[in-house]
Parts: sequence; C-alpha cells; structure tokens
Amino acid sequence: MVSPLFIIAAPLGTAFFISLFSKEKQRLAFLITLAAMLLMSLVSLHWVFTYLTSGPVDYYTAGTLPPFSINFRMALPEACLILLINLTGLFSTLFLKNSLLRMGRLSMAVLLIDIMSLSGIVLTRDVFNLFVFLELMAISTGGLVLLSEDNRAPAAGLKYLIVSQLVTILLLIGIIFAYHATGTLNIDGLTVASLTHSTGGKLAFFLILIAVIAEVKPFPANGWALDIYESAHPSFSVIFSVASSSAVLFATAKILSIAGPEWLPIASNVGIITFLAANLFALSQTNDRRLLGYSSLGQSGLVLAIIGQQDILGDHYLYVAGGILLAHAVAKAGLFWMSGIIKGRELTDWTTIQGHPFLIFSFATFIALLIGLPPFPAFYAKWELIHSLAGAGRFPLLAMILLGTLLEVGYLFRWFGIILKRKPDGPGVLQKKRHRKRMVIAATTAVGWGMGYLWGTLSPLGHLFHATPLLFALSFLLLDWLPARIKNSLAIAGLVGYFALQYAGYNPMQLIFASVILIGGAVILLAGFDNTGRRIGFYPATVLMFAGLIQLIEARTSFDFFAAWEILTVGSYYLILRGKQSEPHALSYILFSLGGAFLILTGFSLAAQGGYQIELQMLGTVPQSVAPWVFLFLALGFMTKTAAIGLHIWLPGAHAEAETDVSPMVSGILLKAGLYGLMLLLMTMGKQQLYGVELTHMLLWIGALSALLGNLLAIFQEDAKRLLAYSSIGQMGYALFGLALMNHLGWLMAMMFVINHYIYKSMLFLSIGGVARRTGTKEMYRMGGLLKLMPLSFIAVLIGIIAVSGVPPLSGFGGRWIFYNAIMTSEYRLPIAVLFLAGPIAFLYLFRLIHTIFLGQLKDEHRRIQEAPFWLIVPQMIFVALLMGVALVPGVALRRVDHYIGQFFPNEGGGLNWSGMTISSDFGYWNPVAIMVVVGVMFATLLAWLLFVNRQAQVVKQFNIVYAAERPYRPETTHFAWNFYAPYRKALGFLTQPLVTRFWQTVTDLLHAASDLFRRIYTGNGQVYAIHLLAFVVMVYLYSKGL
Amino acid sequence: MKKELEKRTVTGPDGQTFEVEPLIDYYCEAHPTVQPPAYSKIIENLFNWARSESIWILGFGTGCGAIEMRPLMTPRFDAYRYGIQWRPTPRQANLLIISGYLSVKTLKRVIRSYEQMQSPKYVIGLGSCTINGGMYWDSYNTIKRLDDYLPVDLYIVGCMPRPEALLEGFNTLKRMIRAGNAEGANTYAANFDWYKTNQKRVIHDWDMPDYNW
Amino acid sequence: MQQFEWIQIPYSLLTLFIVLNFGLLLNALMAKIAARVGRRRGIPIYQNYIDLIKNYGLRTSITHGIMFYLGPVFRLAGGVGLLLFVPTLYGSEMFSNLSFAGDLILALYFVFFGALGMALGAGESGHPHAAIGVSRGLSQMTMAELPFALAVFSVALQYDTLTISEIVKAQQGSLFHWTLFTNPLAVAAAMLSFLGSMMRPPFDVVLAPQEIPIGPPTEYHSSYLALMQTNRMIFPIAKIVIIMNLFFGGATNWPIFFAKVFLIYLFAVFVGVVFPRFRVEQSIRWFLIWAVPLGVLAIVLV
Amino acid sequence: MVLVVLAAGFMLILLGLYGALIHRNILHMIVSFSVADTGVNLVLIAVGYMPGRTAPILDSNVSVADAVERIIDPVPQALVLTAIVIGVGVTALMLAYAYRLYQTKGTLDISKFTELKW
Amino acid sequence: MTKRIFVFGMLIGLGAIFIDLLLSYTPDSALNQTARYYAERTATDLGAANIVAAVIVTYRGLDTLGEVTVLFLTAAILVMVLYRDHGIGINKIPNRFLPPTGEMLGTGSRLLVPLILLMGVYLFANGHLTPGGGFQGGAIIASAVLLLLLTNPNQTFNLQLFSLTESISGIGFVVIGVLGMFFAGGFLDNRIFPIGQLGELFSAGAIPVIYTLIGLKVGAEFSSILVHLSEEKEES
Repeated sequence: MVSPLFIIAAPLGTAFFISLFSKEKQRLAFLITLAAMLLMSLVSLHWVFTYLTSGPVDYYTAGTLPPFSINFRMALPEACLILLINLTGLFSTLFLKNSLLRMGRLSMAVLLIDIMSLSGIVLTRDVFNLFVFLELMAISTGGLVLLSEDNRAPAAGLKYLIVSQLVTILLLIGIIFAYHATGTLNIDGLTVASLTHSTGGKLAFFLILIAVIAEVKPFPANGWALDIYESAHPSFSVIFSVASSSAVLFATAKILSIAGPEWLPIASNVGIITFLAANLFALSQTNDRRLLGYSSLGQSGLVLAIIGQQDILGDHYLYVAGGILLAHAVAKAGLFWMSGIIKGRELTDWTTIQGHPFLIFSFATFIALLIGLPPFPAFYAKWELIHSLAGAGRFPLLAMILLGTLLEVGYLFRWFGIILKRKPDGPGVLQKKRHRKRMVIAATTAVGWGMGYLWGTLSPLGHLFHATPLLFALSFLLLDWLPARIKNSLAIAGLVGYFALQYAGYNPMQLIFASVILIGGAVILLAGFDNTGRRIGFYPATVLMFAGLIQLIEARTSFDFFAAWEILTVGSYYLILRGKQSEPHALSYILFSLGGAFLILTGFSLAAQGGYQIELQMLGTVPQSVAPWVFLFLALGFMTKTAAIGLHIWLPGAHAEAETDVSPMVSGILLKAGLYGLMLLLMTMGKQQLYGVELTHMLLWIGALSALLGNLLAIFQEDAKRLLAYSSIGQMGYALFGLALMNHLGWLMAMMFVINHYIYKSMLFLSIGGVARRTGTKEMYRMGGLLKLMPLSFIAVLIGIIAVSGVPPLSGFGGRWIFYNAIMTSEYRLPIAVLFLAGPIAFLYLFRLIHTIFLGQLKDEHRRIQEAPFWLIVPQMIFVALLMGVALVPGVALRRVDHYIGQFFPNEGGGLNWSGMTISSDFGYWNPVAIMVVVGVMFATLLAWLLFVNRQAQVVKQFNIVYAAERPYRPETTHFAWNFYAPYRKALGFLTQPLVTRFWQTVTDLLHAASDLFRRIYTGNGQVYAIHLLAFVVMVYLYSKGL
Repeated sequence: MKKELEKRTVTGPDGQTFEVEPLIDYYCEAHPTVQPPAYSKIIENLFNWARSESIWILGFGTGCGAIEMRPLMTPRFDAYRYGIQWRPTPRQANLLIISGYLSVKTLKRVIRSYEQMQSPKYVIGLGSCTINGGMYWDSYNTIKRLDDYLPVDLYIVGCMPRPEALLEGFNTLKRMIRAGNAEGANTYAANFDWYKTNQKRVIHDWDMPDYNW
Repeated sequence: MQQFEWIQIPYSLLTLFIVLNFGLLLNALMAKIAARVGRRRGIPIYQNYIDLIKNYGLRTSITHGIMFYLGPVFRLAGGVGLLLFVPTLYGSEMFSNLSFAGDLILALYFVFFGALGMALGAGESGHPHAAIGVSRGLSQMTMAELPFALAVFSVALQYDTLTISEIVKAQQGSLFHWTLFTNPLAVAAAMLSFLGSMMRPPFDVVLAPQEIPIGPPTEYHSSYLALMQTNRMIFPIAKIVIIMNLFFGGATNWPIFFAKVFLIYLFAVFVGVVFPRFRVEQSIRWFLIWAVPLGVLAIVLV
Repeated sequence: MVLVVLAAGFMLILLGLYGALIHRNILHMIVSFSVADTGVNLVLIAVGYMPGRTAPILDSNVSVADAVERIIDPVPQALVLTAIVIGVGVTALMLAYAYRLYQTKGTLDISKFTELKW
Repeated sequence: MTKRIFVFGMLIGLGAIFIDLLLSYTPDSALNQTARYYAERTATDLGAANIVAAVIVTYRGLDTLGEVTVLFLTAAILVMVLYRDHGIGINKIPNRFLPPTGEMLGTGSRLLVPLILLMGVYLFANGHLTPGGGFQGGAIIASAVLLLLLTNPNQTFNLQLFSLTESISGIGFVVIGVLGMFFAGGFLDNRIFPIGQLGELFSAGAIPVIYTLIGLKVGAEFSSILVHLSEEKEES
C-alpha cells in the first residue's frame, strides 16, 4: 500500500521538478503535471478501495510517535475526499490546459501545490500542520486566481489574502494557547487533554474553530469568495468550490471533534444561516458564476450544518454529509466547467446550449444533484437528515434547511427555464470544437449518475434504480435518438405491458388509479403519434412521470412514496416546461410541487418518530401528540398537487401552456397523484384534531372553496386551456370535498371523480388542444363557428361538457348523485352551501367553452381549416366511448371500490346496492340504463317529429340572421364571446380578485427585494470584507459565550 | 358596395392564403320558391284558420303611423282579444305593417325584415303614403307605391287611420287568410325578379344579397 | 321505487297529454289574469292552441346548422323528461310515470338538459343577441338555482330521503304536515328561487323583447318555435310539480293537482305583474342577499 | 513579565488590525498587517517563555540530563519560525498584488477595486 | 466615521477575547509533556544539540516542508503576478529616477557581501548545534542580495541560478524525506544517516543536510523575491 505521505511528496517533487524546465518546455511540463495528477488520482482510487473495508490507519513522520511528531490519518472518508480532490485536480488540469500553458510551468507547480495542500488539510492530525496547509491553500488560491483572463481577478486575490491574514492571526493565537493549555498540538491529543474544559482552552478552541470555519466561507464573511468565483477561471472555481470547500469542511469536522457536542450548535447555526443567506442572495443574481458561487457557499453552509448535527446522525453521519458534499461537488464541478465553454456571463447567455441535448441533460443532472432530487445522493442524504432532525426535535433547523433548498430550487430552476425557453441572442456563442472540455463534462455527468447508483446501493431504505418503472423511463434517455413514433409505441407498450403484469396484485383502489395512470396514459399517448420527427426530451420526461406515478401507487413505505412523488414531479416539470410560453409557469409549478414535497417530507419524518421510514399502512399508529401535525403537513403537501385554493396559482399556466398532448396528461392524470395521497392519508389517519379544530373539516372548506373559486375563475378566462385548467381546480375541489366528508359515499364519489375527471378533462384538453393547433390561438373569442369544420372535436367537447356539468344521462350525473347521497350524512352543512353554488357555475364556463369555440360566427381566416389531426381524434373518440360506458354501467368500475371502501367504515352501512340495473343507496336510487333509454327514446321521438314537420328547412349561412333590419358587419363583431359573462363579473367579480396570486407575488417580491437589498453588504471592498469577518468572529464569540 | 362586402384575401393560421367573398361565403344565395299549400284541403283550411286567429305582428314602425298601433295594446282597443300579438323578431312574425311613409333608406331595412319572415306572411300598408306617397308624393327620398316593392295584401287608408280602422283592417285580413287569398309570399316568390328590379331601381347602393333569408 | 313495466309507457303518455292541455289552458289563463291587471281582456283561453297549430303549420323554415336544429328537441325532451321522471300524483300507480329511473337528484339535474340544448341551439344561430341572452340566462340561473338546491337539500335532510314519493308520503295526513309548515325557511328560499326560474318579471331581462329581441330564441320560428312553445306549456308545470311534491304535500288526485299547480304558478304571476325588471347583476345580488341566506339557514337549522 | 509581553503582543495585533481596517491605502494595510503579524509572533514566543530558563540548545551549559529543568519550551520557537516565514511569504505576495493593482488603475485605494460586488 | 466606530467596536470585541485569554493565562512552571519529551529524547534519539532545530527539521519537518513550499509558492506567484503578459488597461509605470549610490555604501557592500554570505552558510551548516538554521541562514544570504540591490538597483542577477538552486534543494528535501520512509522510521526521519556524536558538526543525521538545503532554498527564494520586486523588466 502506498503511504498517504506520497500524496504530499509526489506533487511537491513534481512542482519543484517542473520549475526547473525552461520556458520552451511548457508542454512537457504540462504533460508531467497531468501525469502526476493522474497518478495521484489512481493512487487515491486505490486507497478508496483499500479503506473500504479496513478501519482508519495512522501514518507517522519523523520516526516518532505522535503527539511528538506530525501524523496523518487515513480512512474511508479521507480516501474519498482525496480522490475527489485529485480527480477535480486532474479534470481541472485538463480543462485549464490553455491557461496553464499561457501562464507557464510555475502556474502548474502552484496548481500541484494547491492540490497537495488540500490533501494535506484532509490528512493531517496536527493543528499547526493544518495551519501550514491552510496557508498553502490560501496562497496558492491567491496565485491560481490569476489564471483567469479577467482583469478583476487580482483584486479578488488580494481580497482573499487580506481576509486570510486575519484568519491566520486568529488561528495562530488559538493554536498557541491550545498548546499552552494542553501541551500538545495533536488533534487527538487535544481531545484527550479535554482542551475545552479550561477557560483558556475554550477560548483557544474557539479561535481555532472560528478560523477554520472562516475558511468555509460563512455568512457574512464570504464576500471575497464570491469575488473569486465571479472572476476566477471556471476550472479553478471548480477546485475552489469542490476541493477546497470539501477539504476545509473536513478540517472543521476534525477540529470540532476535539470538543464535545456542546460546540456543535456553532457549526449548525453558522452553517444554516450561510445556507439560507447564500440562497436568498442568489435569487437576484444574473451573473452565472457569481450565482454558482452563492450556491457553493450555500452548499458548504449546509454541509457545515450537517457537521453540526453529527450528534444525532450517528452512523448515518458520513452517509448524509458525504451524500450532500459529493453531490454538490460533482454538480458544481460540472456547472463551473460548463460555464467554461459558454462565452457570455449572463444567465441568459446559457441559452446557447439549446440544441445540445447532451449539455441540457448534463445541466439537468447537475441541478438535480444540487437540489437532491432522486435518484441522486443528496436525495437519500436529505431524507435521512430530515428524519434525524425530526426525530431529535430540531424543527427550526429542519424548516430552514427545507426553506433554503426551496430558494435554491427557485433560482436553479429559473435558470433552467431561461436556458430552455429564452431565445438565444445569436448563434455560435458556444465555444466550438472543445471535445476535451465536453469530455470532462460528460465524465462529470456520468460520475453524478454513478454516485446516484452508489448511494442507492448504500441506502438502507431501498434502491431507486431497482425499480423497473424508473429504469424503463431512464432507458428512454438512451433511446432518444429514435423517431418519435417508435418511442411512442414503446412507451404505450410499456405502460400497457406493465399494467398487464401488475394489475392482479392491486387492491380495487390501486386498480382504479393504476388504470387511470397506465391505461389512461397509454390512451393519451396515442395522440403522440401525431408527431413526426424525434421529439427530443419528450419521452424520457413523460415516461419518468408515469414511472413516478405508478411507483407512487405501488409504494408501501414512506420512502418509496416520497421518491416516487419527487420522480413524478420532476418528470412532469420537464413535460410542462416544453410548452411554448411555459417558462414562468413551469417554474411556479416546480416551486409549489417541491414546496409541497418538502411538507410531505416533514410529515413523513414526523411520523417516522426518529426512524428512517414508516410503512404507509402504519401512519394510523402515529402517537396522538404528533399525528395532527403529520396529517397537516401531509395534507398540505398533497394539496399542492391537487391545486387546492391558495396553492393553486401554478396550475392554470402550467396546464394551459403545456403541449397539446401534455395538458391532458398533467391534468387528467397527474392531479390524481395528490388525490391518491390524500386518500391514503385519510384512510390511514382518519380524522385528526389540532387545537380543537377538526382538520377534515378544514379540508371540507378548502375543497368547497376550491370548487367555487376554481369554477368562478374559469368563467372569466378568455384562454380556452386556461379555462379548463381552472375547471380542474374546481373539480379537484369536489374530489377533495368528497374525501374530506369522511364517509363511505364521499370516498366513492372521489373515486368516481378520479375516473370521470380523467376521462372528460383529458378529452376536453385534447379537443381544445386540437382546435388550438388548427386555429393557432387559444383565445376563445378569436375562434367561433368551428362546428361545421371540426365536427368530431365538437362531439367530444359536447359529450365532455355534458359529463362535466353532471347533466343526465352521461357519467357526470353519477358523480353528482353519489355526492348528494354522501352529504346526506355529513356533519358539516355550511361548506355544502358553497359547493352548491359551484355546481351551476360550472355550467357557465362549460357553455362558454363550447359556444365561443364551436358555435357563433366562423372567422374569415378559419374558413379553410380542417378537422383536428387523426391521432388527436382517436383518443377523443375512445374517451367518448368510455364516457358512455361509464355512464351506462358505472358498477363495472365502482362496485369493487365500493366494497373495498366499505371496510374502512365498518360501523356505517352507507354502501350502495348494485343489484340489478338500479343503483340504490339508503336515501335514493338511480338507474343509469333506464335514464339513458328514456332520454334516448324521447329525444329520438321528438327529433323524428321535428323532421316530419320541418322537413324542408332552408339551410342558410352565418350572416343570414335577423339583425334589427340590418346585416352583420364582420364575423368578429358579430361573435359575442369576449367577456362573455360581463354581468356576472359585475355581480360576483369581487370574488375573483387575484388575492392569492397577489399574496404569492408579494412573497416572491419581498424575497427578491430582501435579496437585492442585503446582498449589498458585499460592497466589493476588500477592507469591508475583512470587517465582515471580524464582525462575524465577534458575533459568534458572543453567541458562544451563551453556550 | 360597402367595403366589408368586398372580396378580401385572408391568411389562415397555417399560412395559406385564400379569398373570402362575403356575399357568397356569408350569405345564402338561394331564391325564394312558391310554397304550395298543405296537400289536404282540410288541413290547409285548419292552418288558415289558425293563421287568421294568430296574427303576430312585427314591431317595426316606419313612419308616423306607428303611433296609431300603440293604442291597440291598451285596454281601450286590446287587439290581443283577436289573437293579435307583437313579436320583436321577424322570424316569428307573420304580419309586417308599413306604418306610414317609407323612405328609401327604410325600404332597404323593410325588405330585409320582410324577407326574413317565414311564409305565409302578410303586408299591410297603413295610411295614404304607402298607397301613392300621400303628402310626400314629390319627395326625393320616399317611395310612392309600396305595391311595387312588396306584395301588399291590404291597404288601410287615411292620414292617419284611427286604431278602429286598423282593427277593421285586421278583420279584413283575417277573412282573406281564411279564404286562402292572402298569398303575398308566393306572389313575391313568383314575381321575384320584378320586385327586385323595382327595389334596386330606388335603392342605388344595394349592398345585400338578393334575398335575405 | 318500482320496476319498469310496459304499461307505464301509455300511462306516461296520458300524463303528458293531460299536463300539456292543462299547461296550454293554464298559461292562457295566467296571461288573461295578467291582462286583467292591466284592465285588458287579454287573449282568448284557447289562444295557445291556435298559436301552436299556426306555428306548426307555417310553410317555410330555415336552419343554421345541426345544433340549431337539435336545440328545440333538447329543450322539449328536457321538459318532457322532467315531467316524466317525477311522479305526478302521489299514490297513483298510473301517474307515477317513469320515476323508477331515478330520484329527486335526477329531476334536479335533468332541468339543465333542456337549458343546455337550447343554449347550444341558440348559440349556433350565430346571433349575438342569442348569445347575450344565454349569457344572462345562465348567469341568473346559477344564483337562482342555489336557494332552490339548498331548500331541496334541507328537505331531503328533513325527511332523510332523496326519493320524491317518500317525501310526499311524509307530508300526508294533515295540512300542517306540509313542508310549508314544518320547514318554512326552506319553502321561502325555494319560492324565491322559483320566481327566478319562471322567466317572469322581475327576472325576465334574459328575454328583453326589444333590446335583444327575446334573447336566445331570437332566430327560432315555425316548428322549432312550436316545439319550444310546447315545452313552455309543460316545463313550468313539471317544475311546479317538484315544488308541490317537496313543499306543498303533493297531490293525490287531479283536481288537487290542478289547484295546487295553479296557485303556485299564480304566485309567480302575481309577483311578476307587480314588480319591474331587474338587471342581471341586480337579480344575482338579490338572490344572494335575500334567498341564499334563507336556504343556508334552512340547511343549518333542519 | 510574560503577561506584559503577551499584552504588548495583543496590543500590537489590535493596533495592526485597526490600521489595516481603517487605512484605504493597500500599502498601509500591508504594513499594518505586518505589525499585527509581529504581535502574533510576540504572543507565540511569550507563551513558550519560562522565567529563569535558557534557550533549548544543549551545549556546555545545558547538559542532556538537566535539560528538562533548564530549557524553555522549544515548540513555540519552532512554530514562530514557521509563522514568520509564512508571514513573509504572504506579505511579499500582497505587495506583488498591490503592485499589480496599481498598474491597472494607478491607485492603491482599496475602495476603488470594487468592480466585483453584490 | 461610522466605519471607524464600527471597526473600533469590533476590535474591542476581539480585544475582549484577548483579555479573556490573558486573564486565563498562567505561565507554565514546568515543561509540558511534548516539550519534556523533546528535552529528554532529542539528544539521544536524533543527536541534535539544538532542540529547536530538531523540532523544526525532524519532529515537525512536515511543517517546515510546508514553509519552504510557501516561499516557493510566493516566489512562483510573484513571477506570475509581475510578469504575466498584461492585458489591456495596464499602465506602465515610468522608470523611477535613481540617485547615484553613495561611495560608502558601494565600498561597504563590496566588503560586507562575502562576509554576510559566509555568515549565512555558517548559520545553516551549524543549525543543529547552535542558534540559527536554514531559514536564518537563508535570510542572511538574501540580505546580501538586498545589499547589492540597494547599492545598485539595476544590478542583474542570474535568476536561472536562483531558480535552479531553489528547485534542486526543494527536490532534495523531498527526496530525503521520502528516503526516511524507506530507510528510517518515517517521512523526514533524519536517521537515514548516522546520528553521530552530539555536538559534532557531522551529527544529527540528515538535519544538517536538510538545513543546508533549506538554507540554499530559502536564500534563493528570498533573493528571487527581492530581485523580482525590484525589477521591472520582463522575465528573462
């Protein structure tokens, strides 16, 4: 085995060696540097494997035992960090080739020494030696900043030197007094000598700790780091962000190990404040590297906070900290390197990677790594972290971590949206023909996925890569070069095939959801055959969403459930983002979704009671002290997905701007995920009271208000798809209401809504999408009179609106009938009144939908349009047939569910009687077949009569109308469509004030204002930065006095 | 011709351009045809009786005579007693009363309204002006003889005729309908070209289809 | 609840026939009553028959398209269906019609069937006034229906059933068993709502005859209009039958039926001749302020 | 005695820092930091000092046997050497940067180098 | 002004920490365990008379390696800072006017430089025996260069030589350190050579060798730093 001292000696020797070369031999020097880096990486890889099984080993110098000489300690974490540092060095060297050659061999020597010093920081067990390596790091950092072509870089270097002077002073004073107090400089020796037990020792320890923490770039003493990030060569930023940060974080952990757990809160608090502040300030950044810098600071802060939590993390400490640290490392390395191949420095300049699917994929991978989305390490790590925090009752920290992450989600996904959706300024800003650099990025991406796999393997909770649906989805990434139609067939086959394999094992409720997801998804996917070409990126996202959905249905533990939840969120986000104008909407979607996901995470972690997961079926056994809170968090989280009022503002845009065949998926199917969650929650936890408030009662109100306001907002929309989107809010309100009724029929009604809403909303979105595609607009008043041109679409919409409005004889009526029966036994009557109002209002927007599009006056420019494409019509006709089927024989789908639900309400009868054709309850009865037949016969008879008496009607054209003895001027002025319900707006418009939108807008505005205001503390003046550091030290000192 | 009725070139949403000719694309071009009575005499008689007992008047006042119609709705005359009602839309009306002088501008609207009524339909000329122009016999912008432009079933003379005269006129019309003599709509269809020629002679800016369905 | 038998078809047709004739006469009678308020004699009592025959007998008609054609069919099917889904006479096998198909909820929701079809037909006529009328009508309807729905629900809660015949059954025995006396709040709410659904003043701005020439049906004529007139004769009565059954003890024989329907109808006419017209937003507010609270109280207090 | 030296060292540090944080001229700052460094070194030395003892060098005066009783702590001496050298290095580097910055802007006022901020 | 007050306040805070330290400080009356170990074992184990030198070169040799590296880094970065091909916006500073050197300084320097060099060499060669050592010696050697520069600021030096000395002695240091891993107890163990007799010049194993290398290296580095800081011409 190679001694770790090699990692010090080899680069030093190489550095001294290459400085011997003459100027002409730069290339040789570069090759030698590269070779050294490669060798060191290989050796460190070897170490990783060596120490995988063995425990820590100490290496001594000077032939003397510590504490009298300096020693190194090597164990698995150290080995991993060394590998990380050296790999970063290796790739950066590759990436830096041109700059290194320009700056000459000395710069290579400095780079080598930098990497060496970082390894030293990790390995050494002597505080003074640590100081030496820290100084080496600081000085070499100061030098490497110069690799940048940016003229501002030297100033940044000087700022760092100024700050590091201050750090040096503190550290040295601390070290000497620590030595004085204990008589040793060895870290283990200091621990044994219980440094922190004496007053002087405590102070000395404080100074050492604060000095090391200062190198972690804590808020507010981190302005200098930002300036370095912004001006340095991106590849050096990689080293600075990844390797340096990791090393000093490790050093902090080492120093903290000297003292007892009572010092951990310093790390936690400094870390979390840094995390929050950095992420907040990042919100108003437009410079890419500075943004990445802020993000790096935040991530370091997070790891620091985790280091402060090692007392509760126990065995999982390394798994958690490592997961987040490594994920950040890989992601940040990748992002900084990417910034190296992009010329502009504004976030919007990154639009040049449009058209490079691989780069986009890499970028997506990196932000997923950073945020901790499955299947990446930080996901597992955050899950365990949050569970530990909840288990230990550290809720403020938990909240702040999630809040900070949400801020991070905000700016990273906004950036992603900008990259994909903004128009690039001009072509060719991307640096061309840099295969070397692209290889580095590709390798980083691969490492990211590899780590995801590794963390899954290590996870005690389950391996996400072992789930067939996810693998199926990921396989589409590899197949993305195939034509869209082949991929479409594959996806459909996959969905149907999976259903065929699995359905036998589902319970009736799961079966309903699974059919909606898999079979329903397959039907909607039929519309995908309309696309020619390759449709890059669509299928991975779509199948990912479906994979998440079906895994959600199948999940048995909270971990599986949450992983599935995030997978489906991510998949649907990418889908939604594909829409033309969807940038802001996709962003608010992901923000609300992940915000909701974090609430769910909180809920689960509370429920787990210190464990790392909980069986979903066991949710009911959560102790009464936390149960209401679990309920509250989970319910809120699920309601972000069902877009309950107050949390709904993402939905209209997201659904309306999505592509034609995406809208039905995200509306008809995706919303059901939230319902499934709620259903699960209510099934397991039942009624909960918080401060005497019945939470299901609150849900009732939320459901009713969602129904009312969703419908009310829908009637004032001019955009057809937006109208449908608001209608979804209303419909989900109904379903939520049904669930919250907490009785048998209420749940049955919710299940009926699951089926019905899927069918008619998918159908309507497809029809309207087809119309919008043909007419080139989504605004209804620009359409009109399309009935004659698009009769099939019209039929679909007609059937759809009859079904939605609940008018017999179609299937919507069944839902209403069950609803009335369900509320008969409800304890709460006031919310019902609200819901009663919502019902007829649905009628308004539905009529408007069909009237302003298909009826009224056909416009000049639409006179030649054709029926929607064949493949859009096919699923619509299937839906029509389905609706008829459900209307005639609802029992096929519902009878078993009815029975299944019955077992949750053993004490009340409540179920329906399905015998014969008539469906009856305790209160009433209903015979769908009879209704259909009666209505059909009546209708046919009357029509026959009309045809008889009116057999020779003259067919006239659209302007042949009675127009007060005049004639119409143009179709546009004759089509009454815009602001269709003006009187209604006068009467009830006050209810549609965008209060919720304004609320969230204010929240984001405040955040941005705060971000913009407070980031001004980073004045750019090096002296001010030093004062910040001083202030930071004094503040932490005052804080630690209180410990 | 008005600009909005001229041919125009339009670009569709998918980029194709085509021409729209409003008079063809937006209006039905068919001409009226003579409508035969019901195939059975008994039924036709029944219908005629019903038509005579249910006369729905289009509320369209063309001239000063319109004021003489309002009293018919009041308790003093109460025309509803005779099955006479007013409808706001020509589609549902059977009887068009030209109440007084008819300017050329109004004639255009009257023709439209008349053509939009469903047959069988009846026209009553109210007052002298509809017969020979009355006191406006030499006016430059009123028509002199309503009969040239629309098939008038009945004239009620006077300047102005009293409501009582109107009631008497309705009774006369009822008798005509019952006798099967009020076939103005068919007359109009049979002599369509003649009527159109007359109409277009006075209406110089003819900007409507030949027959307003 | 009973099962279907073929004999119910002629029985139902008989009900339809009786109600149609009753409707034709009753509407004329109401028109005469309204005329008497204006000191006119008004139309002859048989005028509706003549109008109907005339409209069926007109020689020409036009059509704007398929939905325009189907609109009146929807309308009349809605009216007839509403009538037939509700038992007309309590305790009579013969006149319980097709009520085996569904309960009160079916009737409540079937009301919209005709309205929807009519609105679609009117929409296809391409006439802006028709669309304006529909807009007004639907707007007003949403709020007018709310107190009614609340009252119905209150009654259903009160009798713990959604079956109409059960509700009627519970009101038999004495005048004071009527919902009118056992649940006056619900009845008040329902009757106010009833005013809004009868298209009479003050809630008839939907049909404003000269402003938007009678709104939705502005393009309808001839046999279309005849179908709609037929519905106009049946539909109010069907609606009144529900009200009668729910709130006024139902009817066990035809004379009582005629009397109750007449009186309930008279209430709307009475209000109609006394009050002027509301604008749509005014009527919405009126229902919201006066009728809805009654309905809410009714379901809370029941 | 030792306390006095310690106090002097601390005073030097504070004075140096005050200068470094108040003066805008980069050269002044560098000099101030040197002062502070000196203070640190003084503190380092002072901590290792023990009254009445001699330097940790074994020669004719101090034999191996009684070294434990006679010499002062050698470790701070070693440390201070390292600290001094590192201080020199950093100071040299800062001077170089100052020179470089002066070349770009013709000023040594640190508040003028704020293109990177926020 | 606010800044002054703020800085003042913060320094008072820092001062408070220092005062706390001061107040809690009690001077040792006896050597602590580490110092005791060094005092007792240095002579026998390492054979070095100068315990500080033993600590610097062997016990804490890694620190010293780091120190040397710091100087190397500084020198290297200095070259990078001062001689990189400057971008746009860099103002060339006009050559200073240099007054002629005084007679005394010129003559004195000629006399002193060899003596100073000798002194430096003596110091690092005897570092393991007497006060002094590689750093001190190197610094003194560099002071000779400084003197020459003061005498004639435009004096040219063979930077190549500096650099060569620097690198070779650096490599030597590392190699000796590594040899320790193979032939003695560990990295930088001085006992790869015989430790000899305490107090002899050739004793204490590798300490004098290392100190010599350090002396050369430090001298070369300091000299090159000085030269670089004084020169304005492009890199040779």
